[in-house]
Amino acid sequence: MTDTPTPAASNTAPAVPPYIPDFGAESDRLRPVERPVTHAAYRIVLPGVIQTGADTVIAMSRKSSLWPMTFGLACCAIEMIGTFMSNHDLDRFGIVPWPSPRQSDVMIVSGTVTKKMAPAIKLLYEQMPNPKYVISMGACATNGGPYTEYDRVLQGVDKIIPVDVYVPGCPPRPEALLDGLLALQRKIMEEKKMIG
Amino acid sequence: MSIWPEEHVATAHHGEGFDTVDMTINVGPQHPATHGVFRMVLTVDGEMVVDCEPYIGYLHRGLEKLSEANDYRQAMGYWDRTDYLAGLVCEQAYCMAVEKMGNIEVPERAEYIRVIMSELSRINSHFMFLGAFGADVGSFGTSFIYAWRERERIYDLLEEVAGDRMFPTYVRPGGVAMDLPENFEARCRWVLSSVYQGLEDLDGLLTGNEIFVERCSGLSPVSPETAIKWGLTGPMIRATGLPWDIRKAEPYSIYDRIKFEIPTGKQGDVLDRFIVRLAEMYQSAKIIEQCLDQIPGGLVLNPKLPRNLRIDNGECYVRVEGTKGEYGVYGLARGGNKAYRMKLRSPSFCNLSALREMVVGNYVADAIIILGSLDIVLGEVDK
Amino acid sequence: MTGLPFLFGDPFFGISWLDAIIRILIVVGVMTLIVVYLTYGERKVVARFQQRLGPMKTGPYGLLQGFADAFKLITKEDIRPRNADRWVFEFAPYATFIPVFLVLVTLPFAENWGVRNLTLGVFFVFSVLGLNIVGVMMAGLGSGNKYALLGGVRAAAQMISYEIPLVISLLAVAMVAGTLNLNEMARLQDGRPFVLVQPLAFVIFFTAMLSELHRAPFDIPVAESEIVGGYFVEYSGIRWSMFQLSEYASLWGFSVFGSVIFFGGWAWPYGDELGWGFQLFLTMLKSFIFILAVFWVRITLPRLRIDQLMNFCWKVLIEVSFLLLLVNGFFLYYEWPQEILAIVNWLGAAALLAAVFYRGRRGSRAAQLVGTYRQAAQAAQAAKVEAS
Amino acid sequence: MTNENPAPAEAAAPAFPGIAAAIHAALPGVPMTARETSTDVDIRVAPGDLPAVVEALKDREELAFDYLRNMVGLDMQEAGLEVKYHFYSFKHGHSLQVTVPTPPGNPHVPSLTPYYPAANWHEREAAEMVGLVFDGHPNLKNLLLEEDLRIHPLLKAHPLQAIEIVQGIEEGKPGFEF
Repeated sequence: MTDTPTPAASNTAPAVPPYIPDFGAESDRLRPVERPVTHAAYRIVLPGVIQTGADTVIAMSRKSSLWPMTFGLACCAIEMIGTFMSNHDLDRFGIVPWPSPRQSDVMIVSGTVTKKMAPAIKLLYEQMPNPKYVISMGACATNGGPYTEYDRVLQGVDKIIPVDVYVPGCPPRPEALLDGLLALQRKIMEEKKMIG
Repeated sequence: MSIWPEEHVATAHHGEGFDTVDMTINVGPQHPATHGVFRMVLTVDGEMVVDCEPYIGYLHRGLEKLSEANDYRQAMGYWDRTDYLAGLVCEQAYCMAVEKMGNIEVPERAEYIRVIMSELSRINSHFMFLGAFGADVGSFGTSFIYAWRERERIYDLLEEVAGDRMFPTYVRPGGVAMDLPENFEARCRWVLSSVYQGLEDLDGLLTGNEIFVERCSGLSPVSPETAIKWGLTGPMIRATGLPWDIRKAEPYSIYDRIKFEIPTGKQGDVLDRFIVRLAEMYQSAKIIEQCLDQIPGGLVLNPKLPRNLRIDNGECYVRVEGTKGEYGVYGLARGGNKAYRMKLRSPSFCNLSALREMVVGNYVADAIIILGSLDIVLGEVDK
Repeated sequence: MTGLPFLFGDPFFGISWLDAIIRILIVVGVMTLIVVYLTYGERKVVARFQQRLGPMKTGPYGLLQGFADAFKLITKEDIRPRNADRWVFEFAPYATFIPVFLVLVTLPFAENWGVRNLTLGVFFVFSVLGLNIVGVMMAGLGSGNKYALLGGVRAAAQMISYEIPLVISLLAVAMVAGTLNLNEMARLQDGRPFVLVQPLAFVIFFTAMLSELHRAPFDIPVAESEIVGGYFVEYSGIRWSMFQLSEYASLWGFSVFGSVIFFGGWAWPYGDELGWGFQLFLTMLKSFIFILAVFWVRITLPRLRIDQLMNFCWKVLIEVSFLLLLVNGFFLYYEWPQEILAIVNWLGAAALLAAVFYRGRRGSRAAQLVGTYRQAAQAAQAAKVEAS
Repeated sequence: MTNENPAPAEAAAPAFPGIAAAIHAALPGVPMTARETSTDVDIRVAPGDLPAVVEALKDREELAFDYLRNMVGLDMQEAGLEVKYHFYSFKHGHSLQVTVPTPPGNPHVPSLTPYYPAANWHEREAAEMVGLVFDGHPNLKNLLLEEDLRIHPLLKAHPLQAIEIVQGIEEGKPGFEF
């Protein structure tokens, strides 16, 4: 444990009570989410030769209709909203924000992830249906950003959920987030067999 | 299969014909209407809100602890990320605090540039409020789009002047980082004309709309005395009819040389708060125009600033009229290049502490609108 | 002269049940195609209103966006929450979809062409509308989520109360038309559409239809900013797409139904002279104009609160529709000329709209406080003039 | 019991500058020392006399401090914890800072929530950040930290990043191997 600083012993003032931080049940709240290995369900149904065709069609449909969950934490959320608006329209790529986690398949973690918010993020990640992706937007979500020295801030969202695309910047410009989403689309096209 | 929650069975009204149980709704940390990570647990009897328990702290990033761990110029990055809708207002407040503690003078031209930049940020933040409030009331993003058209233009102007859209760290203790570009005045007047046009559109879209008026007027009226008692400041207290604005009550920087009025509402209800913010944007635009006419030449940064800023035995409580209310910075310096203690009096934090009294007794849909009318920014609430 | 095969009378290959199945397959095929392009059309129209482009990248001008959404939703994992009631949760999408699909059975798409020519067409549509509420309530109560529960209860209250003005306004038109058979109604309107005779009935019908479909400004059960997602918040994947399908299908069904009753369906301009091709085009064109109006209202108007919604229905719409029935009764019983009936109806519609706008104007005292762009510009102008 | 205030006593400045003179006149019995910070007048009062001072500030006609503007909890290491209040009067337009030092052993300060409802959240935040205890506060739970945490981040003794290593989270590899 940290050694408590021995106060300058001014005999009149009683010793300052030693400062012992008590963290309660925090360390098991921050355990990472276990990632279920999913195999493409439709591949069982379809015979061999059609599978490659089905993979490309379904991967293309997943790529072109990514529905992110409106999930803004801090300043990056303002730039994320800016990306949805008319100047950098994300609707062109079929990306429309959706309020509920059940119907969305991308979680854009935009902003500082604190340890008080971590269980909520894990719960939301588990609520999303299966072919789901995570974009960690901004320096705070990637590795704590400017708040690395403070212990209440989780040093990166990939400590609790698996992340597919990291978007640098604090806050990243709307074009940077746009590039991150296009990178995710390319990634979906490449690994089209794996995700169920 | 039980829909009724066992753990939160608050009060069961027996004996009135059938037993009704109050249901608690968790307007959770992730919710489109909470503008970020704010959670409030509403105890609901049917549609009426019986009790509301706000939970904050989901974005507590240790602003004050990090201000003690970094020296004066490094800590600026944390301070403009508090009110991330109007970064430059926070920078101005922080730098004024450092200057008061180290009694550093600021050249005249830098004061004018600071006022122009903070008024632009105020318009920017109020546009975000108009957009978000329209979405809360239900206009499905159309108000967002109109508001964002102007925000992007203001961001472009800020980027031309200060280098970055949201957090340029452009204001420095002792002045401003660099001078304005040459075509700034023409660009600024063009942006102001588009701001007027944006206000005209949003005014027509929302204020003139009978459903919007029907839903917002007469919702949680607040009297001036209760507003002072709860510690509400900014547009919240001006909506109650009390013309109190720190730029006029305790003028700082060059606000005493500029003529502008303070718009006030009548009963302090949600519609008045909306209209006061809408009217304030006109006043901010007028302030910018006067500043553009009166701006003198000269230096923008105090030349006698040491490379390593050391302040010993300074203490101050600087309060600035932020976009959400009184944005106060308390600073205590006891030697060395790091502050001993910096505290932020955040307006959204104080406005939010009165949420419970405003929300109880209304419908769930109204609770969301009242929260929207507070116009809170979570970076500021959780420090 | 109308060479369309398989008119109402003669069934396919002589077997009537096989004929019904084939016609239903045709109508369902057309409906699915239209629903897929309605989702795409809505995002394009909403984007166009909001000064942005809308889907562009999937296919030329984003035309394949509807199919991309559909395929993605089909291959998504659909989750059933543990504390949801299993069978109620699973059958809710079908319970919402079947009534919408039954409405399509009676609609005449061209002269004498549709799935079935029911003599009591309008009456059949009323009875089928009631079933829709069952599906919504099942979804709301079955999914074991407080948001869904609130959404389901709100939807039930709203749909039940708004069905009364809807039914009465259509009865008023049926009184004037004298028949309940939709095909006959369309034929009667080739001279002048009923909207010119009964504008008040059209205003009430349009408002009540908006709330039956949960579209803004009555989209309270599906309010994203309050209760996230309403009654279908727990559905994902293919079950959720069933809800989306039934929502857009009922929007298209109601548009065709409304255009048949008020705008003359396939008959109005020169329907019966110009053959079935032009009639099909007329029905489609009118229903798309209806849908455009619904999108337009959705984008601009904010949402009503639940008690204002109820007050507006019980205290305004129902009284006005009873009055409408009374006036029609007098005119038809005493055989007063139809023109006076039309004029009285126009006055009634004007009075209703004026009352609604007056309530809004009373409140908007913003103009004095805020001042518009011109005032600000004039003030700046005046300041510059007296300064120089 | 007023311990030595850090600023050297300016001989020229009067003992009670500005508004502090009126307050001293209004409360002769209460021992207080006043000084001038770079923005407003500051008076130091013992925790025991705080309720009396606040009542006078709030009810006296010529003082009328009806607005509690801000509250700061400070950790003065050896000199114990400290609380600073900022008041403002809407009627007269003047503002005041009240400092309440607490002995290092017991950080107990009477709560101001009965006088100013605005103080509710300020006190909860100061309590969890610096470890003060406000007697008479309705519910002194954690506001910005989780409910079950008993840490005071703003104490000088609370290390910055070391806690991460103590919790064994920092060395862990990212949650997943790809």
